[in-house]
Formats: sequence, structure tokens, C-alpha cells
Amino acid sequence: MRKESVPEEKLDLSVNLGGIMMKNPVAVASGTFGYGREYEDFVSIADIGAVIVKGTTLEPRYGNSAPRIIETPAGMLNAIGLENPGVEVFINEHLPYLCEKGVTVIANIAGNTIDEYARIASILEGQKGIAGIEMNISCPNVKEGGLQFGVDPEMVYQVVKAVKDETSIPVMPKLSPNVSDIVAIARAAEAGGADALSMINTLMGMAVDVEKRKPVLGNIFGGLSGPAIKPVALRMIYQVYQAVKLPILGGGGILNCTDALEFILVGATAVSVGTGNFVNPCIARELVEDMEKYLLSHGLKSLEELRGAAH
Amino acid sequence: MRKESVPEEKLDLSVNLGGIMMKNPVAVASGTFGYGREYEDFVSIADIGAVIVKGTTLEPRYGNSAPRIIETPAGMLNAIGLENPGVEVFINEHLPYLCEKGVTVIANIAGNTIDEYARIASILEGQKGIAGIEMNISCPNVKEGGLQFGVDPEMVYQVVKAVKDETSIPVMPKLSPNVSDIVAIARAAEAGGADALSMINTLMGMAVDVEKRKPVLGNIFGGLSGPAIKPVALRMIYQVYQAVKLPILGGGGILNCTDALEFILVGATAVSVGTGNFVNPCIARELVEDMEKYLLSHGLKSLEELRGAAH
Amino acid sequence: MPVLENGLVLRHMQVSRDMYELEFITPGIARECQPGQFVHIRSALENNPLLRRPLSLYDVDKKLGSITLLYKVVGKGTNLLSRIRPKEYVDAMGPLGKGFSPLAPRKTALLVGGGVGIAPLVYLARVLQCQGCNVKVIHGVENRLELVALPRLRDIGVEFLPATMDGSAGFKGLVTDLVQKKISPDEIDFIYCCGPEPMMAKVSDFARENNIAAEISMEEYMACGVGACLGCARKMKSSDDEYKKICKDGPVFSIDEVELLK
Amino acid sequence: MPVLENGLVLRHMQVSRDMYELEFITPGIARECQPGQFVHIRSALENNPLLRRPLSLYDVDKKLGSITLLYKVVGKGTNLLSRIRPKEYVDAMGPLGKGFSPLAPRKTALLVGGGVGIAPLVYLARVLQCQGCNVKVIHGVENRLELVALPRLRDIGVEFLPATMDGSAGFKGLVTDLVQKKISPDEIDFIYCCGPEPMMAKVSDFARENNIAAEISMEEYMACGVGACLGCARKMKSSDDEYKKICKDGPVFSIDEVELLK
Ligand SMILES: Cc1cc2nc3c(=O)[nH]c(=O)nc-3n(C[C@H](O)[C@H](O)[C@H](O)COP(=O)(O)OP(=O)(O)OC[C@H]3O[C@@H](n4cnc5c(N)ncnc54)[C@H](O)[C@@H]3O)c2cc1C
Ligand SMILES: Cc1cc2nc3c(=O)[nH]c(=O)nc-3n(C[C@H](O)[C@H](O)[C@H](O)COP(=O)(O)OP(=O)(O)OC[C@H]3O[C@@H](n4cnc5c(N)ncnc54)[C@H](O)[C@@H]3O)c2cc1C
Ligand SMILES: Cc1cc2nc3c(=O)[nH]c(=O)nc-3n(C[C@H](O)[C@H](O)[C@H](O)COP(=O)(O)O)c2cc1C
Ligand SMILES: Cc1cc2nc3c(=O)[nH]c(=O)nc-3n(C[C@H](O)[C@H](O)[C@H](O)COP(=O)(O)O)c2cc1C
Ligand code: FES
Ligand code: FES
Repeated sequence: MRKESVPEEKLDLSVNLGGIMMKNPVAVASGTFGYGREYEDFVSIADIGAVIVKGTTLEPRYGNSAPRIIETPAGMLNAIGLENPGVEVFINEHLPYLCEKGVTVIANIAGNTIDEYARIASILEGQKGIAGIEMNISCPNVKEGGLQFGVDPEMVYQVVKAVKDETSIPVMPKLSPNVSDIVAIARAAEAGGADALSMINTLMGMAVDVEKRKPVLGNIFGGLSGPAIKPVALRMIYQVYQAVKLPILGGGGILNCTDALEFILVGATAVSVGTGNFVNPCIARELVEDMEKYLLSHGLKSLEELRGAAH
Repeated sequence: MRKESVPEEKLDLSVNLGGIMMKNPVAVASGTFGYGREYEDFVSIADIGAVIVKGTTLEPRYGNSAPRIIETPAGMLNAIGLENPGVEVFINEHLPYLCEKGVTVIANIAGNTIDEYARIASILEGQKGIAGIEMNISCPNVKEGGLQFGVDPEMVYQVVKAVKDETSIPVMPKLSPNVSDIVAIARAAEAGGADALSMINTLMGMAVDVEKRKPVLGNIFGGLSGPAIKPVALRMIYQVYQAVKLPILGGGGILNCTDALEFILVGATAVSVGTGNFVNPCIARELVEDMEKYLLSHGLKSLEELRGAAH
Repeated sequence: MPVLENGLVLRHMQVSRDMYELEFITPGIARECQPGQFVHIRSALENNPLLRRPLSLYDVDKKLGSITLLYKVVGKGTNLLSRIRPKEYVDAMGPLGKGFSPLAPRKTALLVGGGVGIAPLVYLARVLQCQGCNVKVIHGVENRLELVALPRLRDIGVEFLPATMDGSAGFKGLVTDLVQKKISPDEIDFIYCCGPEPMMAKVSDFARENNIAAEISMEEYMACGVGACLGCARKMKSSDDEYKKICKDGPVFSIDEVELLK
Repeated sequence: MPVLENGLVLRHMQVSRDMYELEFITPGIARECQPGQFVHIRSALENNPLLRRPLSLYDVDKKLGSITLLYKVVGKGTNLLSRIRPKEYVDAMGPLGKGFSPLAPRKTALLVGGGVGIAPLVYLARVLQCQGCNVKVIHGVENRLELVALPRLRDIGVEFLPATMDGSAGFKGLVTDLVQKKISPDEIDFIYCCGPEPMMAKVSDFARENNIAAEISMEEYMACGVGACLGCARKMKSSDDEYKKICKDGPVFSIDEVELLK
């Protein structure tokens, strides 16, 4: 049984994720926590390790037609279609508020061309209060005929490099799991100059409405998240941890402290929780508390001793 | 509510899966039903659409160290390591028994080189009572440095062609979902002469034992099966159905009739059930019964009207 | 301000073949809620189902600090919910969303509910009645056994017009026919409606034809329930490209805003 | 012949802090079963957990056609199982696996159980006693409250030697120390053992040192339970490469066959 007594000295769980300074090792994942404000009634968002805000594009986007989400066994599919008001609105309307509140903000950017990524990065470069840039590279590259950036090492290298060239903010590409060789992708991101890696984005899936005899989602395909994908996420991080030196923000299906520790044990420096926020809006805080309890009850001083220990 | 009354005239649900003649559209998946005999106490195995037997290699294999399986959210990981007594024992000890019982047998073959696949195929060629050959191409190709056959279209083409050259039995490559572009793989299999496609094999994943701080499985990585992977399976079959003409044996996470119909609606000609057998050993029979009821209650004469209808 | 609360179950009763009433103590939610708002319920055992389920406020006892839900068992989540027993706890987020608009005293409101769509209208009836409006409630169901809101509506003291498909009580036929045939439009100042979309579409047409302001309560699959995931978006009439969030901008919308499936 | 049956629950009792006894009617399983065999139980609601859970036959009433299980709540599956109530049904496959070897009349059997490992030994004790063997049962637990098998063993009428870690009943200390200190090896013809592997390893050493034949009951994660999936394989002593299936070739093995984790 865990000891539930209050720790004598507070453990320091802050992490440096490739230059992104997090108060604690639990981030909330992009697209699952809006701009943080949506959850303010339930949690103190400034206490979250990092709030990765909704994916931002250069221009506003309206997103996909409904339905956009559907539950699946131990998971959910989403096809939001990157609905967002564009980078300018993000900077003018959301960022100042979050800064003032003391929130650790990681921007999440997406583009249809390398140039779009670079331009968003250069716009963010001038801004105060952005701790890091997460690059969503699971977007179709319109110039390359719609092939996703994230599946081709050469494109990954190019797009990461283009973003790095524009900004001094730490850059963290978010790898798509829909690839044959995740290690090759991770190496390309490293070569492109990435400061950290975020793993994993959603698996591509779909669901069918048997009575209507058509796909459930307006967009047909959607991204699978939640506990269903945890084994795939752990495997990919395990592989990448052995191949590249970059710190990893690990996530995919985390719902409790044991899940989070699995990610740390395969090599993640910090973890992200996405779908879990929908289940329990206080999950990020509770995960940190439970990690502290775990460390204390196991006589550990920091997560360092667990990091990568499953190798 | 469905009508539960007995049908006046029995529906004919038999299917021709690229030359593999199945009594009904539900097969039991390789590795989950042994050689059929293990389940004889519970079901009449001759009534199953097709029994895809345990993966067979040229020589006997002892498999991976324990633990070999672990449950995950809505799924399970397995790392059996293709334990099997080799093709000769299969032919001498299991096949005659299954033939005599009138079981529709699909052999499942695996090799480390193209030559091994070809040799197993040529050994099977002379045998009576094999309705089809399912090729497990999620095996590491030792000649190509351990890269799986199933992830490279060129290798898929080669290995399918080599097997087709050796046998007149219908050949059905089983596609690995751990790829960036499933359509390219399916096209390669078609070009190699495949008669049908089996989709999907397991997703590669892992689990961590947090108390022991090491991977749960003796083999570290394992294959994820069960309802967790159903959205990925449906998506891939949907994509492949639009790109190739081959009939598809669809599976991945089927536990009930609604699941099975989802696969038919995205384009599967027949379905396979793997993990579901562990949950309910009578599932294959019950799926057929429930499909019949569904057709009757919806005024349909055959599955033909549903096949691919979600496109 | 919405809260996350573990509410102690006071009462849980089956009220028809597939409908249940669930009352639990949740002072934080009961304190500030409005008719038309909803709570986001986690009924899961072992996170299965994974996501919360949105349910409307059916009735609220602000003094006691309790809320009552009326729900129909349709799938996994509602099935599990139906197993909860008194003295156990319900994990609820709320109150969420934008509720129905208030109405001035002495105005006449027509509330039209289809099936379990009656749920938000009962609490609305209570509040409108209390504010001195005239309230007529129409409830359309298959048969009289499904007129589960009758006792509460009687207790509130509003005019009640049932419509049953089999004629076992009140008007025989569709609720929309009852509206067309039995309601004189000029008596009505405002229509509030909740039910299947085709029904709401017909009631909207009636409202528009007769120039009556009207609001409807919409449904969509929800993940977060608080406007963060953009999962529950629906296209608005105003523009081809604009989406609004059912959970945050709704679930209640003016009939002029939203496009309904017919 | 094993069958798949939906068994009507007769009794379901909590017998210690985390252990339960569950009796259900299942004539097909009860008819032909042997001590040491197991049933594969589906306790899932909505297929969560997905896989069945193996549980030993704790006691069998062949006349009534019922079996009783003794299980400890350790996770999701056993937790859900503990919620089943009398008159509900348990989905069980069985009897599965190879049970304990029989013993000739008048021979003396030593049964050594650790914790919930006592489960298969109670039914074994009943059968051996019935066949005219002398039966001594040792049960090692943390404290006397966990000596849940006592009433049944008394009823069967066998010699019972408890070992508790806290000394609250019987021998104070490890069950393996009790064996070492209190059992004179030459009285014993056969040892049957079930419990944690390190304990079984020590009991095996004792048996080997004293040339007593012995069998142990093994555990491994299981999927199919019938030898089809090869998921429960464990390395055998005979060869570096040979695996046997706990579910089909076991769960009972001779101590000469299987390698134990110490
Ligand atoms: C704001 C709001 C208020 C609601 N208030 C009530 C209420 O007071 N009482 C009540 O009984 N129900 C209400 N609902 C509907 C209720 O949320 C669903 O019936 C419930 O989520 C179904 O969960 P389940 O797990 O039982 O069913 P599932 O297994 O998830 O689904 C069963 C069936 O219901 C359909 N369905 C499920 N969820 C939704 C949804 N959100 N929108 C449309 N169709 C869905 C599915 O397509 C499927 O056919 C409300 C919905 C919303 C959005
Ligand atoms: C042949 C056989 C007979 C058994 N007889 C009994 C019995 O009579 N009474 C009883 O209480 N238990 C018995 N067990 C163990 C029982 O099967 C497990 O405790 C049960 O499956 C746990 O399920 P769960 O979902 O509650 O736990 P889970 O959530 O699956 O796991 C909880 C913990 O138990 C461990 N665990 C789970 N299953 C196994 C397993 N099969 N082998 C080893 N460790 C496991 C896990 O690693 C984890 O630490 C037997 C096991 C076997 C193989
Ligand atoms: C509704 C929803 C919206 C998402 N939107 C984005 C997004 O805009 N950008 C992005 O990089 N990832 C997005 N994701 C992916 C998540 O950030 C996360 O990587 C993924 O859900 C896996 O983690 P989880 O299993 O904890 O949810 C979204 C996920 C969900 C469920
Ligand atoms: C225990 C186990 C063993 C398996 N062995 C094989 C095998 O030998 N050859 C093969 O092609 N697939 C094998 N598979 C994969 C299944 O045949 C099937 O493709 C996969 O499990 C997905 O279907 P499901 O979700 O219905 O289980 C195995 C799966 C499991 C669970
Ligand atoms: S449910 Fe998340 S935005 Fe509405
Ligand atoms: S559990 Fe499948 S072979 Fe033993």
C-alpha cells in the first residue's frame, strides 16, 4: 500500500524537455484542452506542466463536417479538421491571457506546405510566453500531392529544418504513428535540428454506422486516441529512445499514473495526456500527485531513476 | 427488434474468396484456433467458414520465452514467436484429421526468406484438403537485414510471386498494418498474383510492468489484436477496397455481428475472428447466425447488398 | 461556475420500460444551473465506456442541492448508469452549456417534447411557471406508459397535452400534428422544443410560419463538454463554413441559427 | 468433455478482506471434473476485461451439479466477478487442463497451499480423503483471518496445519519453514503444492531432498485456455527449447518437468 502521508520536503518534478521548461512532467495534449481557458473552471491551468494549445494554422480553418468524434473500444476517433482561428487570433486573443495567468504554453502548428510551417514559426518567434513549438506533421503536404509530411523522412527533415531556421523557441516535431519505420522518422527530425520529440499522434482509423451503412465521421477517416493506442505508443517510444538522443514527450492513452510511468520507463522525459482530459478534467494535476506518491512510497527522489529503466 | 423466427428458406451465405470456397463468411484467424481440434469440444469445426490454422514454418520452431501474452485496453498483445512443429508435422498429423472431418482448411505460412515461403508452398501444393494458403508476411526477412517482408512493396511483390509460382492453391497474403501506405502494399500483392487479401495482422505494440520496471513480454514487442485495432483495420480495408480488385478477408477486433457487418460494409468479402475466439469459443457460429438474422430482418437475400456499401 | 462533483445518489427509479430517473446530491451543480443546461456524467466502470455522457437537467431541487436526470437506456453508458444504486456516487461535471432563454411574466410558452426530449422541458416548465408565465407542455410518445413526466408536470401545475402514437392517452398521432391541429398560434409567445431532429424541424416550421420565436435543444456526440475539443460542432445557417459547438454555444439554439436534419 | 455453460449463481460470499467464494450450478462442468483442473470464466461487462480468467475448482458438488470457486480480488476481472449476485449467471468453460495425479488408498498425501493457492487443494483433499488416503493440509497465510478453507477442510475431516506470518494461528512463519520443521519426510508419500512460485520452489527442494514425488500447480496469463493460442507456454526442464502449455499440459506438473522462478 502506498503511504498517503504528506511529503516532508516537496519533490522537484520540473523537467527540461529539450529547452522547454516544464513545472512538472505532465502536459495536456494539443486539441484536447482548447486554449486552456475552457478548463479553467475545473483546474488551475498555470499549475499544469505545459498546456499544448489547439493546432494553429496560418489562416483560420473551419474544420470538418459533423459528426467529428465517435467512441470506439477503449478509444475515440476524431476528425476535427484542425478548426482554428489562425495564428494571428491565437497571438492576439489567447496568448496574452495565458501569459498573464502564468501558463506554460506550447504552441502546436500545422501547415500544408513547408513554407506555411516556416511562416507560422517566424510569426511565433517574435512572441513572448511561448515555451515551445510542437509541430504537427501529420498534415497532408499539398505540394507533394497530399502525402503526409510525417511519413517521409526526407520531408520530415525539411520541414523541421525550415521551422528551426525561423525560430529560437525550442521545436518539438510530433511524430505520426502511421509509418513503417518510426526510427527513420525520428532520426530525420533529429537531423533537422529538433530539440525534442512528441510521440505519438493519433492512429488513422474509421468507424461504420451499420444502420445507415456509411462511415460515422463526416470526414470518413479520423484519428484514434485513448487507451487503445497505448501499446503502440509505448513500443514506438521504446524504439526511438534507443536510436536518438532527443528527449521525448510521450503520450497516447494515458489515464492514470501507472500508464504515465510506463511511458517514463520506456524513455519519455515527460508525458502528455489528451483523451484523458475528457474523462477527468483534473487528470493532469492528479497524475502529478500520484507520481509524487509513487516516488515517495518507492524511496525515489526523482523520475530520473525510472526514465528509460525498462531498457 | 429483430425477428427471431426460423427462416423459411435457409439463406446461402457461402462465399468464394478468390477461389477459396467458404461455407459461410466467417473464418477463424491463424494462431487463435490452433489446428481446430483444440476447440472441438465446443464447436463443430466443420461448420466454420474456414479454419485458418496456426502459422507454419519449414522447420519446427519453439517460439518466444514467457510471458507471451498480456491483456491491454480492449485488446491483447501476443508474442508467441511462431511456435509450431513445422510443415511436415502439419501435413502428416493435422491435415488428414481435418480433411476427414470435412473442415475447410486454410494453411498459414511464414518464412525468413523468399525461398522458404516458396518451399513451404511447393510442399503444400501436393496436398489434398487445403482450400487456400494465407501468407503471413509480417515476418522478418533475414536476407534483407530483418526488415519485415510486409512493409516493402517490392518484397511483397517478390514473395507473393514466388509462392504463386509454386502452387495452384489460392494464395492470400496477410497484410501487416504497420506500414505507411497500405494501398501500395496491397497493389504489390495484387501485382504478385495474389488471389485474395487478408487484412489485418496485428499492430506492433508493447506493455511495461511498472513494478518490475521492464517490458511485460519475454519478447519485449508483441502484436496488438482485439477491438482496440478495429478502427485501424476498417480504415485500411476501406482504402484497399477502393484501390485493388481482390476480394478481402477482413478482421481485427470482431466480437459481434455489428463488428462483422462493419467489415463487410467497408468491402470485405468474408471476415475472420481471432481474439474473439478466446472470449467466446462459439463466436464463429454465432456470428453466422446473427448475420442471417440481420439479413432476414432487413429483407436482404445475401451479404452482396452490403458489401462495400459504406463507400 | 461549473464544477466537477461526486454526487451521492438519493433515488434511482425505473419509470418506464427503458427510462430511469436518477436524483443525486450535487450542491455545486444545483446552485447556479439553468433549464436547458446539462451535466456530463461518467458512468464508467474501469473507463468503459471511455467518454462521459451528456444528460439534461430534468429537475433541480435548489434547496436540497440535488438534481434529477431522466434518461433512456440506449447503449453502454446509459446501461451502466442504470446499475448505480442509492448511496453510490455519480461523477458529474456541470452545469454545462447555454440553456433556454427566459420569458417575461404573463407570456405564454409552448414546450414541445418528443420522447426523452421531455427531460430539459420539465425543469424549464418549473422555472417558467415560477416566473409567472403561462406554460403549455406537449409530450409525444409511443404509448401512455412513456408519459413519465406527467406526475412532475401536474405537480408544477402546468397545462399538459399528451400525444401518443397508439392513442392510449390524449391526442392520437404525431406530436407535430397535435401542434398543427390543436394549438392556436396567436396564443403562443415562445416555443421551446426538444426531441428528434425531424420533429424539431417540423416544430421550427410551425414557429416560423406563425412568426413565433422558438428555441430548440440539440444533440451531438460529445467528448469534452466544455468547448475544448471542437468535437460537437454543427454547421450554422449563417454561413456555409461556420460551426458552433453544441456543448458550449448550445445545446439550446434559436431556430434561426441552426440547420436541422429532416 | 469440457463444456461452455452459463451457470446460475447459488451462493456468493466474501470470506476475507479480499477473497470470495462463488458457487454456481454447472452440471456439465461438475460431471467429469478432477481436482487441479480449472474453469475459464468470463466476468466481463461489455467485454472489459476482454479475456477470460482461469480459476481452479475449489470444491465440487457432483450431486447438485455445482462447483465452487475461491478467488482473490487482484484486478479488473476478479473485481467485476465479485459483483455478480445470486440468480445471475456466470459464463464458464471447463473443466480444463490436466489435474493432480490420484494416489493409492492408505498412502499419505501432504498438500501445501500458499494464500489463495489453497483453492485447488481443497477439492483435492476431498477426493483423496474419499479414496482412503491419509491427507495432511498445510496452509500458509498472513494472518488467521485468511484461513478461509478451515471450515471445508474440517468438514472433509483431514489433518490441518495452518501457518500464519503474524502467528495469529498455528505455526508462526513461512509455510516452507513449517514443512521443514514439522513434517517428517518418511511419513509422506506424495506432495501436492500450489502457491507463489518461490514457495513452490522451496517445497520442490524439500520433496527432492527427501525423494518424495511431488506435483505443483502453475499459473501463467491465459488467452484461450484450451491449448490453441500457445500464449501460456513455459519452458520445461527437459530441454532448453521445449515449451509446454500451462492450460493444456498443466496446470499441474511434476516438479521434475518445470522450471520455477525463485
Ligand atoms: C446536451 C445533451 C443532453 C442530453 N440529454 C439527455 C437526457 O436528458 N436524457 C437522455 O436519455 N438522453 C440525453 N441525451 C442523449 C444521451 O447523451 C445519449 O443517449 C447517451 O450519451 C447515450 O450513451 P450510451 O453509451 O448509452 O449509448 P451509445 O452506446 O454511445 O450509443 C447508443 C446509440 O445512441 C446514439 N447516441 C449516443 N450518444 C449520442 C449523442 N450524444 N447524440 C446523438 N446520438 C447519440 C448512438 O449513435 C447509438 O445509436 C442528451 C444528449 C446531449 C448532447
Ligand atoms: C490455472 C489457474 C488457476 C487459478 N486459480 C485461481 C484460483 O482458484 N483463485 C484465484 O484467486 N486465482 C487463481 N488464479 C489466478 C487468477 O487467474 C488471476 O488472479 C486472475 O486472472 C486475475 O485477474 P484480474 O483481472 O482480477 O487481474 P488483472 O487485472 O489481470 O491482474 C492483476 C494482477 O494479477 C496478475 N495476474 C493476473 N493474471 C495472472 C495469471 N494468469 N498469472 C499470473 N499473474 C496474473 C497481474 O500481473 C497483475 O499484477 C489461477 C490462475 C491459473 C492460471
Ligand atoms: C479531439 C482531438 C483533437 C486533437 N487535435 C490535435 C491537434 O490539433 N494537433 C495535434 O497535434 N494533435 C491533436 N490531437 C492528438 C492529441 O494531441 C494526442 O496526440 C492524441 O490524442 C493521443 O493522445 P491521447 O491518447 O492521450 O489522447 C487531437 C486529439 C483529439 C482526441
Ligand atoms: C495469440 C495469437 C497468435 C497469432 N498467431 C498468428 C500466426 O501464427 N500467424 C498469423 O498470420 N497471424 C497470427 N495472429 C494474428 C491473428 O490471426 C489476427 O490476424 C489478429 O489477431 C487480428 O484479429 P483479431 O483482432 O480478431 O484477433 C495471432 C494472433 C493472436 C492473438
Ligand atoms: S464536446 Fe468538446 S467542444 Fe463540445
Ligand atoms: S492459454 Fe492458449 S494455449 Fe494456453
